[in-house]
Amino acid sequence: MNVLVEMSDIGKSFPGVRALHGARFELRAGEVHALMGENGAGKSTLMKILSGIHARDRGTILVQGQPVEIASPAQALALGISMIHQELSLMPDLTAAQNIFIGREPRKGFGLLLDEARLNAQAAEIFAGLHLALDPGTPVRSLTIARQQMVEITKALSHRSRVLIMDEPTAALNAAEVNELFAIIARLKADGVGVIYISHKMDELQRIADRVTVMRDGAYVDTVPAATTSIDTIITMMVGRSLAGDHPGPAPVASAPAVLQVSGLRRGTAIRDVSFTLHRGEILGFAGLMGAGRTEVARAIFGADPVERGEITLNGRRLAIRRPQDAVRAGIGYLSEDRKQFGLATGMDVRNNVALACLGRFTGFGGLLKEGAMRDAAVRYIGQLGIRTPSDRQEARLLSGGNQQKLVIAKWLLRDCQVLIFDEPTRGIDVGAKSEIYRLLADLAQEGRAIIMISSELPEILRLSHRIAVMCEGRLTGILPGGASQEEIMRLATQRDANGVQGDAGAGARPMAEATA
Amino acid sequence: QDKPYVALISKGFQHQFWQAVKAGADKAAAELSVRVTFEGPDSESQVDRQIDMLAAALAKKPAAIGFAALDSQAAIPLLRQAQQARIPVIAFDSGVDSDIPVATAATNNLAAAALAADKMAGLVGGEGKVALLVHDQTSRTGIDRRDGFVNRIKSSHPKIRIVATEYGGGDHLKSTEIAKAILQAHQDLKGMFGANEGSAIGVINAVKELNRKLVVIGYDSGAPQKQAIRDGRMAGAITQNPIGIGYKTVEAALKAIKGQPVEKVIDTGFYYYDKTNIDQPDIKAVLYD
Amino acid sequence: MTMAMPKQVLLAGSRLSGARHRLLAFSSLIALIVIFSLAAPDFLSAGNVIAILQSTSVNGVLAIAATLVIITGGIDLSVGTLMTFCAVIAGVVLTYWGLPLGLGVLAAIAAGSLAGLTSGTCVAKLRIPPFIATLGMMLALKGLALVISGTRPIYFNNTPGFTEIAQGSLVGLVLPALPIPNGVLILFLVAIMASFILQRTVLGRYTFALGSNEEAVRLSGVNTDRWKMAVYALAGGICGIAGLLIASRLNSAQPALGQGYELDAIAAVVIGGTSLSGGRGTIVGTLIGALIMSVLAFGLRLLSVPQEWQFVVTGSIIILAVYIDILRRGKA
Amino acid sequence: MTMAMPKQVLLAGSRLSGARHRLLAFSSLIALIVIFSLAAPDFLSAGNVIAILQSTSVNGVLAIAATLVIITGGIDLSVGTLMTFCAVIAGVVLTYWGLPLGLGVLAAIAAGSLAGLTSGTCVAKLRIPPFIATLGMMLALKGLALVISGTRPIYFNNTPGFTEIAQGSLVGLVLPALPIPNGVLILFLVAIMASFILQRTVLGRYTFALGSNEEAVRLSGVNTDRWKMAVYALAGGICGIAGLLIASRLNSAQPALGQGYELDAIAAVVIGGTSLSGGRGTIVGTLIGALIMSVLAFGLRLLSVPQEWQFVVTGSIIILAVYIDILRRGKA
Ligand SMILES: Nc1ncnc2c1ncn2[C@@H]1O[C@H](COP(=O)(O)OP(=O)(O)OP(=O)(O)O)[C@@H](O)[C@H]1O
Ligand SMILES: Nc1ncnc2c1ncn2[C@@H]1O[C@H](COP(=O)(O)OP(=O)(O)OP(=O)(O)O)[C@@H](O)[C@H]1O
Ligand SMILES: [Mg+2]
Ligand SMILES: [Mg+2]
Repeated sequence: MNVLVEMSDIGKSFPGVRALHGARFELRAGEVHALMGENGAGKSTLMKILSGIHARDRGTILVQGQPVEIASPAQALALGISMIHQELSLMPDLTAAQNIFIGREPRKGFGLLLDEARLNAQAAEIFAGLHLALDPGTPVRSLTIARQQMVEITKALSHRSRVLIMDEPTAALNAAEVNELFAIIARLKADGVGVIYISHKMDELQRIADRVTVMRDGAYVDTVPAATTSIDTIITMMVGRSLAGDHPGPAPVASAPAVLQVSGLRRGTAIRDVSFTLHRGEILGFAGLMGAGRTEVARAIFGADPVERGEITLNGRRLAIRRPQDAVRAGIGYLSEDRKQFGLATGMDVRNNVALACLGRFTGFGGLLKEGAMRDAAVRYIGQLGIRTPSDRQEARLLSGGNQQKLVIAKWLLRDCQVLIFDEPTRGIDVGAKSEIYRLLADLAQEGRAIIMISSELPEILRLSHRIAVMCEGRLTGILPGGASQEEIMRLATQRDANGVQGDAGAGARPMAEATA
Repeated sequence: QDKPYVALISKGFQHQFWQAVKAGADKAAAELSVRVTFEGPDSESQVDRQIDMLAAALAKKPAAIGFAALDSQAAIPLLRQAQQARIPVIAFDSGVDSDIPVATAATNNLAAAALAADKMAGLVGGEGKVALLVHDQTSRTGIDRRDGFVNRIKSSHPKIRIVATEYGGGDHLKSTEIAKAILQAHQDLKGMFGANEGSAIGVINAVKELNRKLVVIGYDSGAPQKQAIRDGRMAGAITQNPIGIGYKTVEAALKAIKGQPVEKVIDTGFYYYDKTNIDQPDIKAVLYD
Repeated sequence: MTMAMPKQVLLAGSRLSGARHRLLAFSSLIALIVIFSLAAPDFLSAGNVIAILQSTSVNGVLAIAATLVIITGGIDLSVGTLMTFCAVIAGVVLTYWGLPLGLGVLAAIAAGSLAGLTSGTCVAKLRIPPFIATLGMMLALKGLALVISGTRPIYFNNTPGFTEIAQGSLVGLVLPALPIPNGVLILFLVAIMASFILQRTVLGRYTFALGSNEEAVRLSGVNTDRWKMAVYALAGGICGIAGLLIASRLNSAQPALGQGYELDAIAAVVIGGTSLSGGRGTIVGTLIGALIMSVLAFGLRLLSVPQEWQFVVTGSIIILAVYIDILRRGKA
Repeated sequence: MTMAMPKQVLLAGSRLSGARHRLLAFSSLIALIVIFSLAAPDFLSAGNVIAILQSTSVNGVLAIAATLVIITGGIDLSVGTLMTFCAVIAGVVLTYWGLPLGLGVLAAIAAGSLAGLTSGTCVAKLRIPPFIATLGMMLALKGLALVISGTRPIYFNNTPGFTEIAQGSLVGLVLPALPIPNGVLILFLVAIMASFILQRTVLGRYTFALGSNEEAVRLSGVNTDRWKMAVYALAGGICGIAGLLIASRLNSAQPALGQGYELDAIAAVVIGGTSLSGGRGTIVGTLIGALIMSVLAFGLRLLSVPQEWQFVVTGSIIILAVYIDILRRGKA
């Protein structure tokens, strides 16, 4: 088989961090080669070297047998290498189509003028090919994260490269979109394109990968065929030991007192009369398709966005939540789905990010901060959550994606809230850390905290939730018991508006499947 | 390099008036064999910048200092320092409220502006509306020229009404815009006084752009002002003797360095010039381009 | 599986709201005009309107230059002194060297582009923050203008037709009732050109892209340095036009003038709704911003508000105007 | 599950590089000092050094105020005229009303804080971009200073001891060989205070956090508006101190002075390595930036460089100094 790319003995250090040493990778034409490893293993760094973003310290890169120096993204593109970045790299003020064709705009008038009509038409064509209902003229800023991810994917695909690097392309996508993406990958494979695929979703390996290369601590571990290697083997290679077996599903909570009651929450078409009750010690999973409005509900409860109507009671006391500060004071925490934009002060260090939600607790006489106590707290959570960072003084933006996510979790754990809303808590998190976070959520519930968990991964929802709330188009279409089947959930998730709206009026664990039958 | 060194700190340096003072100082420097430097802040409101310049000049240990104070009180500590270091100080352009300067070579701006007021009154026929465009609201020269003009009108020409007094920073463009607004607001304006070169040019520009007819009296000189007087667009202007101020300041400094007696007050005088006398040699000598 | 969105409706909706917003941005300006014309009936006289437009021309052109740079996420503090520098260059070419008018015009614009290119190179290649690069340039150009001119104004008396550049009226020749000065015409031409470049050309696309997410543009394989330099050079060329305008109005190149103009220009840009963090902005907004500033200045003078109070009122109204714009945008 | 990282070593490493970088930031300043003292032996004379420090004091204090606001991601254009406004307030209290010195000092600082709070409210509550809010404030305060003072300087001749605030020398009383003026002392005290607040207190921490990611801070349940207003008020109070300093140096409140000073202050901040996009910055850097500017000004004057060339040289050296800093930072 034709070898497209061969990287060997790659080394790369950042100040204070040795990200790669002796890393290796080989990509053949027409294969999907998965690159696996824990958060911070160096996957993104290796690929950034291949796509001309970072310069390697040592090692060689061969592209189709020729040694190459890839000094810039432009050179990588010229060599036929394009990359879908883990962290979205779009221009929010430009439209979807303009983003896709940046640098390659169709022109007219002696190459000076933009041919906007053709630009939009070409983009629409690509979108149609991907079965994506998206207006090419929409500014990217106004798209949800998932749709932005689709734009990013479309952009990379439109380069028609021979080597396509996908760094966690599905982290923000729902099942249908993932299917669509895999169909595209299959077509690319048939055309002889080599795809490098990075993901933390283990189940995807078997579906699309031909070979799997595993990295650990910046070093090459092994390359194995996907078809004949078990997931457990790969996990063992990744973490250097085998993980404890699967958790059993959560035990149902017996008639615990209600903590949070939401009734009649409403804002335009985004939230349409949502009501539910959350109990002490309960994990209430929120399922739904992209754009179902789960995030909107969470932000509304938290006071991040205004609501038109609705009542929120905590422990029987009515709350007037106008700002996040009111919610936090009342004991509600919200872990947002977009950590970069809403979760982290990326320019600040780990310690301060951990302490950000409760600096008051670390403030002594005259506004003085107790740095020692802050450090202790940060170090405690670095250990507890396994946050991979050289020290608690490292800037948050220099952590790998998954570790940034853990950092946000640490922030809310430290705050010690009564009600915690986790919005996509495991997005971009490796298997090991994922089970760590699952255990954490379960423990938190066990301790008596009430948890709302929004997730687009059904297995996750099913595994953790005591009850499952399902949303569709801004409405709560029903609340199912923990053991519900995937089919039941999907039925509610696609139950488009028929007549009127309905929801849980606070009736405890009673299944609401019949809501709008 | 045994020439005595005289540091001149003026109120400005980019404006033509100050460049003329500098030219006079340079002339004296060449003729009398002294070394001079000349500097001043960007605008006449920057009192503290001028103080810094004075401080830097002191560090150069000059044989004498020429100083045109933007605010004489503010400079007193440094002037005392000069006195202690036995560096004679010559005040120029306007006085310093202190007995430290051994001499003052200055124009009496109050009297000069009063003369402009008298000329204005005569030219507009003793009654009607007039306006002032001044370069600065708070600097000594700005205040003196404004007050000199206004007080004389009030005291001697009661039928003349001053309808506007505005400040354009001496910036040609801003002065033009302000003058235009004044002219638009007062369609029956009979005369306008521009209290320095930039202000006067602004008035002329405005009158020209709006195609109006009125009595314009200016201050200082410069090519366009002289041209406007010859054309009749400007009735006349007050001129000081900037070249003389520069020259006499250096001359007095040299005398003071040598320990010779110096006149305490050197009145460098002012003149009113118009179409009729602009080419007379005594006037010509005090005008600059 | 994604929600089927009625595309046409959405598109139309967003277009409408865009247009509506632009209309609303006018509202502060119109409110000012209405108030002033009620308070001073002369305010809307032809002479006055022309005077206001004329007084907008220089600041307007500078503000357009600043807009381009600000959309890339940068800032240009050198617009004012660069204008002066270009005026001086025109003076040298036309008066000292006695070359024909066309060459003077060319020289001014070329000098502006060159200076802009220099700032752009400092920003793009040397990675100097735009604030510092253009601050240094502002000072250097101020000094150079003084050095080259010999610290004295250069008059254009030997160049017949030079004053026509800003003061003549081509429109007046055709429509004698509407003697709009050429300076105003030039402002609008520059605005149309800049708008066209921003909306329709590759350069414009990269101007927005750079301000929106420079790193993403670079990752897309675009030579961001080159485009950024091009934007600064274009802005510099426009400052050259401003230099010609002011020189023509004053019939002279005044080397001492120019510092402080950058703040007025940037203020017009920001009042016009362009964000200082880059990525968004319109030329129309900038024009409105510049007009708001000159209407305010002219109107307050017309009402004979004492000058110290003019500052107070201007400051408050600028805040108010932007606040109203923000309120309306929130609702729209 | 985590990599076993030799934490202590790494920590020490990063600390060292931090300290090294701070040392290197000095390098441009030191290079300038060396060059000037070689070229002009008088440059390092006690008198000259004290004059340089004295002339840094006002701009330095203003730059410290600007640093705080800039770290939040904002900008403060009103520092210069706010300083003047506070000086005028002190003049009114001390000279017009004849109240004791202490009250004048308090009044100036209170007036500054109040004005700062007003800007902060416009920014935080009304969501007006800081550039506009403080631009409006700049103009309004300029006007108010003129109005209150009656457009004339207010002298402090009846307040014995007022000139001592900046011009006296407490240090000189203790160490007669070192007659460092109180103005310089105050600059350093303000710097230490601001540094302390930034590094050690909640307010400082939120100052950085706001500049780093305001939305994230808000979503962490922090009352971002309140903290932002507090920062602007603090900056305003510091401008009040600058007002006292300049009034004491000039023994008068000069109501027309102040506009344009904001640019010098912001320049010092940016030369000192603070980013205009917020989230990072140091007071030490700002002090160095302010010193670079006054060393340059004094050195060039001492060398009798013609004034027009001083602008050219200053502009170029500012760019160069920042470039060197960037190069070094890249290597470190
Ligand atoms: N620019 C940088 N400066 C310093 N350290 C960096 C930088 N980029 C990455 N690192 C560090 O290098 C290591 C490898 O990071 P990388 O992003 O490659 O991990 P990853 O395998 O992609 O992890 P994830 O699955 O979380 O995305 C991490 O420890 C990270 O903190
Ligand atoms: N196809 C779409 N195009 C544009 N906006 C959409 C689309 N679908 C949903 N939205 C917007 O997204 C918002 C609801 O998304 P939200 O993020 O709350 O959903 P979610 O259930 O949390 O899904 P996700 O998994 O994407 O986070 C609504 O305000 C809606 O206007
Ligand atoms: Mg990664
Ligand atoms: Mg969501």
